[in-house]
Amino acid sequence: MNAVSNDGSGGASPPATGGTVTMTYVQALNEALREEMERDPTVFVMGEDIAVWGGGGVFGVTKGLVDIFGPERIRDTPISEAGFTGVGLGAALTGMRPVVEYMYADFMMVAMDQIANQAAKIRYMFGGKARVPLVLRTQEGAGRGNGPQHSQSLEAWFTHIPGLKVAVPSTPADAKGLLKMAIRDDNPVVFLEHKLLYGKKGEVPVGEHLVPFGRANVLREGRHVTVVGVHITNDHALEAAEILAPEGIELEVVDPRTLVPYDREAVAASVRKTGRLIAVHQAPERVGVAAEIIQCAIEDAFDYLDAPPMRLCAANMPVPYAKTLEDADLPQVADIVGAARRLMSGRSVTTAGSR
Amino acid sequence: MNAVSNDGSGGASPPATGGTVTMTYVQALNEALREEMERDPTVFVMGEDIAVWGGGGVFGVTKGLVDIFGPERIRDTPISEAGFTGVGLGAALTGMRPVVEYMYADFMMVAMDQIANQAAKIRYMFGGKARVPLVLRTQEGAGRGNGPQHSQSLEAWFTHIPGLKVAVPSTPADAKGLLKMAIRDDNPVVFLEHKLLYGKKGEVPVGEHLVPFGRANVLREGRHVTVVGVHITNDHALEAAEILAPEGIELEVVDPRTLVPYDREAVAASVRKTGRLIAVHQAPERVGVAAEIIQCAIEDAFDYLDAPPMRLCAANMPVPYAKTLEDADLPQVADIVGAARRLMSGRSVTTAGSR
Amino acid sequence: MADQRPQGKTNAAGGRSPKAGGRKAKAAKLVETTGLRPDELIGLLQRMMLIREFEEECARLYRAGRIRGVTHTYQGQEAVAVGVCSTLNVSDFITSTHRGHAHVIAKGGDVNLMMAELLGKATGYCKGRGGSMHIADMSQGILGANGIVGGGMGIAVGAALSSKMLGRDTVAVCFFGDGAMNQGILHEVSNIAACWNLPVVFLCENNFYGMSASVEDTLACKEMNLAGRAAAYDIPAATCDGMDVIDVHLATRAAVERARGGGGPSYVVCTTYRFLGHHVGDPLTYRDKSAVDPWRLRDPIPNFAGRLVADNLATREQVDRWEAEAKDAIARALAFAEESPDPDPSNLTEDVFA
Amino acid sequence: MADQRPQGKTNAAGGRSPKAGGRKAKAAKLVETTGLRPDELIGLLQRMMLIREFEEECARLYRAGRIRGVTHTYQGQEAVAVGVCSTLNVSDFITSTHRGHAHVIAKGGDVNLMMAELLGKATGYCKGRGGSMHIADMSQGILGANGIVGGGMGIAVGAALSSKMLGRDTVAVCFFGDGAMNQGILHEVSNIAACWNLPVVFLCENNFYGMSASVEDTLACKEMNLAGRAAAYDIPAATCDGMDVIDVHLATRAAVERARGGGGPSYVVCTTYRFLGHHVGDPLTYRDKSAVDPWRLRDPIPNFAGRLVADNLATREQVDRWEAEAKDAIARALAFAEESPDPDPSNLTEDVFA
Ligand SMILES: Cc1ncc(C[n+]2csc(CCOP(=O)(O)OP(=O)(O)O)c2C)c(N)n1
Ligand SMILES: Cc1ncc(C[n+]2csc(CCOP(=O)(O)OP(=O)(O)O)c2C)c(N)n1
Ligand SMILES: [Mg+2]
Ligand SMILES: [Mg+2]
Repeated sequence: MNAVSNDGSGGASPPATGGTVTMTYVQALNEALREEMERDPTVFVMGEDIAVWGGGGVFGVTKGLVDIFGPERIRDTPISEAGFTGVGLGAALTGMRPVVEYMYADFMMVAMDQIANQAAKIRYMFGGKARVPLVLRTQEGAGRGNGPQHSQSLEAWFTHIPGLKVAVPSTPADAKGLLKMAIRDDNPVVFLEHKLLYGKKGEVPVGEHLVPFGRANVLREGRHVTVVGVHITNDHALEAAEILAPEGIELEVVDPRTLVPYDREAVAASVRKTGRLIAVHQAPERVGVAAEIIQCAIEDAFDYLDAPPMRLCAANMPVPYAKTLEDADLPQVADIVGAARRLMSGRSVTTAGSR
Repeated sequence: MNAVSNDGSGGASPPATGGTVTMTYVQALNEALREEMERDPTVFVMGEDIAVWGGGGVFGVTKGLVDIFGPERIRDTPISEAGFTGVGLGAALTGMRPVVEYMYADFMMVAMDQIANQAAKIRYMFGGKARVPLVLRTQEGAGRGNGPQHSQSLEAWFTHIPGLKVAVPSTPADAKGLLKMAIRDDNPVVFLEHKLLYGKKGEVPVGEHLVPFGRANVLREGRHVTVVGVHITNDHALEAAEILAPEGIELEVVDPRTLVPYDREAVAASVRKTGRLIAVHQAPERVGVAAEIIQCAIEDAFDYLDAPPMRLCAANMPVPYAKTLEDADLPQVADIVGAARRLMSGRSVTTAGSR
Repeated sequence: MADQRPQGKTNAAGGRSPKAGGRKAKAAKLVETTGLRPDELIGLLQRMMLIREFEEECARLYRAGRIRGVTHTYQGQEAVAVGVCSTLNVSDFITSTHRGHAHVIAKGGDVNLMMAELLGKATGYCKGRGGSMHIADMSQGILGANGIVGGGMGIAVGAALSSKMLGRDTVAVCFFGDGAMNQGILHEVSNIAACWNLPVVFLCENNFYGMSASVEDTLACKEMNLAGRAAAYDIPAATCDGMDVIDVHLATRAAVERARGGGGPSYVVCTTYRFLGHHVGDPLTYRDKSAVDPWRLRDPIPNFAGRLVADNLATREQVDRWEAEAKDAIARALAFAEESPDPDPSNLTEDVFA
Repeated sequence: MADQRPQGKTNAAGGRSPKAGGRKAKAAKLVETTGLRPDELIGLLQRMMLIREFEEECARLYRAGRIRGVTHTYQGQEAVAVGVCSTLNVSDFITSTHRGHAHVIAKGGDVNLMMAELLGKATGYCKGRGGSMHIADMSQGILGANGIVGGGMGIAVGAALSSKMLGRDTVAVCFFGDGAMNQGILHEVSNIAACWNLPVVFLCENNFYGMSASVEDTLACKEMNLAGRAAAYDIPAATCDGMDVIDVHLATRAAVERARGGGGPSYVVCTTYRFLGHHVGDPLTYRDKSAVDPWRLRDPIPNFAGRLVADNLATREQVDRWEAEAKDAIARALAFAEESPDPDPSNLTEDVFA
């Protein structure tokens, strides 16, 4: 995807000074918003049901913030996604740093012109003479029985349109560090959370914690198969790694963390080591991000590949409602286990591991 | 992309009875519309400036049709793409076969919810209990200096969303045969024309001429490098083939014609023969259809690949206005020539060709 | 907040007398006022009861973790769905919303198939593919609930266009909420419907909230008169008492008749209230607990039952029996759903394409 | 078609007298009626001339194949851009449309940089990246022309939101056409602007056509009163004579003052006409050749020049000289553009990200 060096987003991450605390992904997001709003009075959040509903957002990301910052900066909107995206964009062009929330990624479809034709392109169209410090936050993904119009994963679309950065945090620490980074970015950032991750717990650095865009995170090291996941599928990969370890199959799990910019070198380095690659996501397979991840690896490390790279994605169909169907549609831990075994079959593990 | 057999669109193409005539791509489209509207009174066309403007459409696709069919069936709309897409969808669900025209593909962004959340998913969401005979016609592509918001190629988006068929005709004969097929299809078809192809001439069968979806067309046979293009890039590939032929490098140019369903077997068969693959399109590279074309070939023919498959696409940027920039942004004939030479370098042509 | 108190007033539209509906009608003979037969009037009550019981069961099932995702119930608004759909023929069309169960039942949908869908069963309306927000029944003209606010508006107008182009006299009713009024597509298709004089009724259920967003805070339009927006498109509009099935019926009937007669589109706004949260599990932080009390007094079901009794069209015993029958029907629907098999993942990708 | 004949009438809004603008003002002293200084009044004429000459050159260049894509010119509508922008400060914002050259010039943009952009030069406003439909000048509050009909409407309201949140007294003007009135986003952001009481003016240029689509056929709203749609959002509206720069100025000034004073959004609809086709090369099949004739008689430039002369604010000779100066300025702009280098493809992907 975009070469990291082209994007100017690779700010350094100063080590956290205050240690860490255990918190959930949603709490980490909430903390990031609070800290950035305290730091910079031009930051504000805008979206549906973010202030009054349940004390702050359908998923609690803005919980309590209206009490601190008031309804001007935690701003409930009418149900007008196209409209308030445009309003966010206009505000971003004229001195504010808006964080626009969409309740579900699926609803961004009604705002797509404002996102992809306007926000993404304005800086370029204006010959570089505008800054667009705009964060478009939402949650995507399946697994909760929300059905075809509330479960999509749309990262492929945003990643395809030049001019948008795309973040896909999979841990609480990244949720915080990437969101703070996104808010400070002078470009439009589509910030995709995952509905199944909100309750996930992890260690999160206290206070200033910035995760630079375009730097992948090796969640687990291993010698045999590289797995690159998006969002929750990284957790699936880690589970699969546990299952496979006793068999002598080591997965290396690489979380790109941002898809634009994309740390292709980190993935290539891993593939050069393992010779095998599996890309996993919940979006439908066809023209999904997995094909891009694999194509980058082919361009960067073709001669190191011991087997054809594989992708494990949702089927080419809308996300179904019933549990039996949804489970069958989505890539599961067992699919990763099976794929890794297939990639390793016919090869001596020690040979493969010692290359 | 979608396995052909899953789609039920592979109707046979009865041989044309009346011979062929030379006509342009735009004339072929016009003829397809006229013939289908004559055949079936439920077919109608709806869009902006299709009836009164210049005698029928900004590009002339509906030229003269309002005189034959009247303003009810060649229906000029307000500038309300989301609205009239929904209206088309509702009409399709209740007995009509609407052909909805968008003047530029870029404008479909404002209608994306109706296209991707509604039209694409309705049949599935309803458990298969609805038919959606809806054609969404537009033109896409760059090369005419139309700038960032009038030059995009959006096939990657439509191909990614399950439930839409996607046609990308590159010849006048296919323009006619695929459009007639699209109109008879009981599924939503995104029918993408290319603005630079409208004036292209070719032989077109007279009368009934149906090109089945999901069947690729080998535009030129060759032994060394398979080139899979979308739209005008197929013409580029044919030009490149002419240039390379004297050097003993033979390109095989495969036009998929439809991206959903996608004739992956035709491409795989070609790659098994040539061992080399280049995928070309005008859309930006990142998460474009080229990565999908290559990934399918990797899944189907990895062991036959003599070199890493390559893609030649637009850069990851909006389409620029100025000619120097637009030319540099888009894949050109010379790029295909260069890429093919690189793929062949270090290998004896005869060896490669004789595998 | 003053205008959130229940009102019985009706704004006239299309030649309908403002006295036809609302509380005033209570004293009048329903049969005479409405032109409906006794069995039709009783049918209105029975339908409302069936909806109420369905939604109560639905809420129970959701709380028990047996319905996935989210589910939006309709308690309190029954008079709207039933009043509206009682003016329609089987061949007429409706499009519905995220809060669609009632519209489906009122338009002639099958509670067994809907219950099976909510439980994600293979026998459900969508074969388990859609769930609560995507129930459709093409044989009854039900063009689908919708998970996208405003998503069905264009579809309704398209159905109206079909009616016109095919020379049929069918009408389409587009249900939507006050919150949906702010979606741009309503503007676009209202204008299209007006320009093309299409037989469609834009039926707004104003329950004063779109999730936590109050009409007051998010809908700019004079004195919260939502129907006023129709004037922007030269579309006639009426506001009616959404707690009174007769008032809804009469207001909608006028609009439907106008549409069927070639008079083009209308807006009808029904003032109503949802007794419960936006969806089951809504923390309900955005309105006073007591705000619902005056509305509960106007519960469309006991009130209309009372009118039937007062008019000697029913006895108390009959009313109780009908309620028991509704409960029974839902119990049978649940049993049907429970006995039904889960969808078979082996034909997973079926139904994507025709 | 009756209402497509030029009219000089003004509907009052915001306390402005209906007599302030239009033909009646002709007899009055312009300085007194408007409160503008003579040099300001002369500036209005000069700006209109500069726009006219720019657009004439633009059409020539396009026909000569030197401008790529399509280009939309503004001949006939000059009074709107100039009348509107003459009410604004440098720090105020505008968003523009596909027909944006005039708005840019009127708001203080640089014709050299714009001409260079049209020729796709490295020195152009967008460094050759955008072309005719994407000219912006952040230093002048010009937030961009736009290739998408309705695309800039949200941006304007966002700029107004910034003004409010940052405690500035800046105002945003959102230009759009009659055709754009049917885009859903206008509905959405009108409602938002009204709910949040934002300092924005929705400035509609009604030239009776969106490409070939006439207002009559595609815009349902009573007696073609486009401003009437504002009532749906409780937004005050005025219609003014878009062929009269003073009438436009006064109507807009009232709206801008209201916005600046905390009075919230307004609609202003300017009735005008484009003398030429939608874009250079439009076959113009959708309107009578002669339809333009009465409008040409109302050409805002000679008419306003005549008023200045009648008021003794200018002489015929001065008027001729100003016209010559405008031609010169455009000739210099063309020379600047022609001498400028093409963009260097070696930094192709520059400017995608900050
Ligand atoms: C485009 C879109 N935005 C937001 C939502 C989330 N959402 C679902 S229902 C709803 C409120 C709708 O309010 P209203 O139209 O008044 O209907 P009600 O719930 O009151 O019946 C919202 C915001 C959605 N489903 N689609
Ligand atoms: C979303 C979208 N749809 C269609 C177009 C094509 N288009 C460009 S200008 C135009 C007409 C606009 O009419 P109006 O708003 O009245 O402005 P005018 O051209 O009269 O100045 C159309 C249809 C577009 N650019 N964007
Ligand atoms: Mg509501
Ligand atoms: Mg116009």
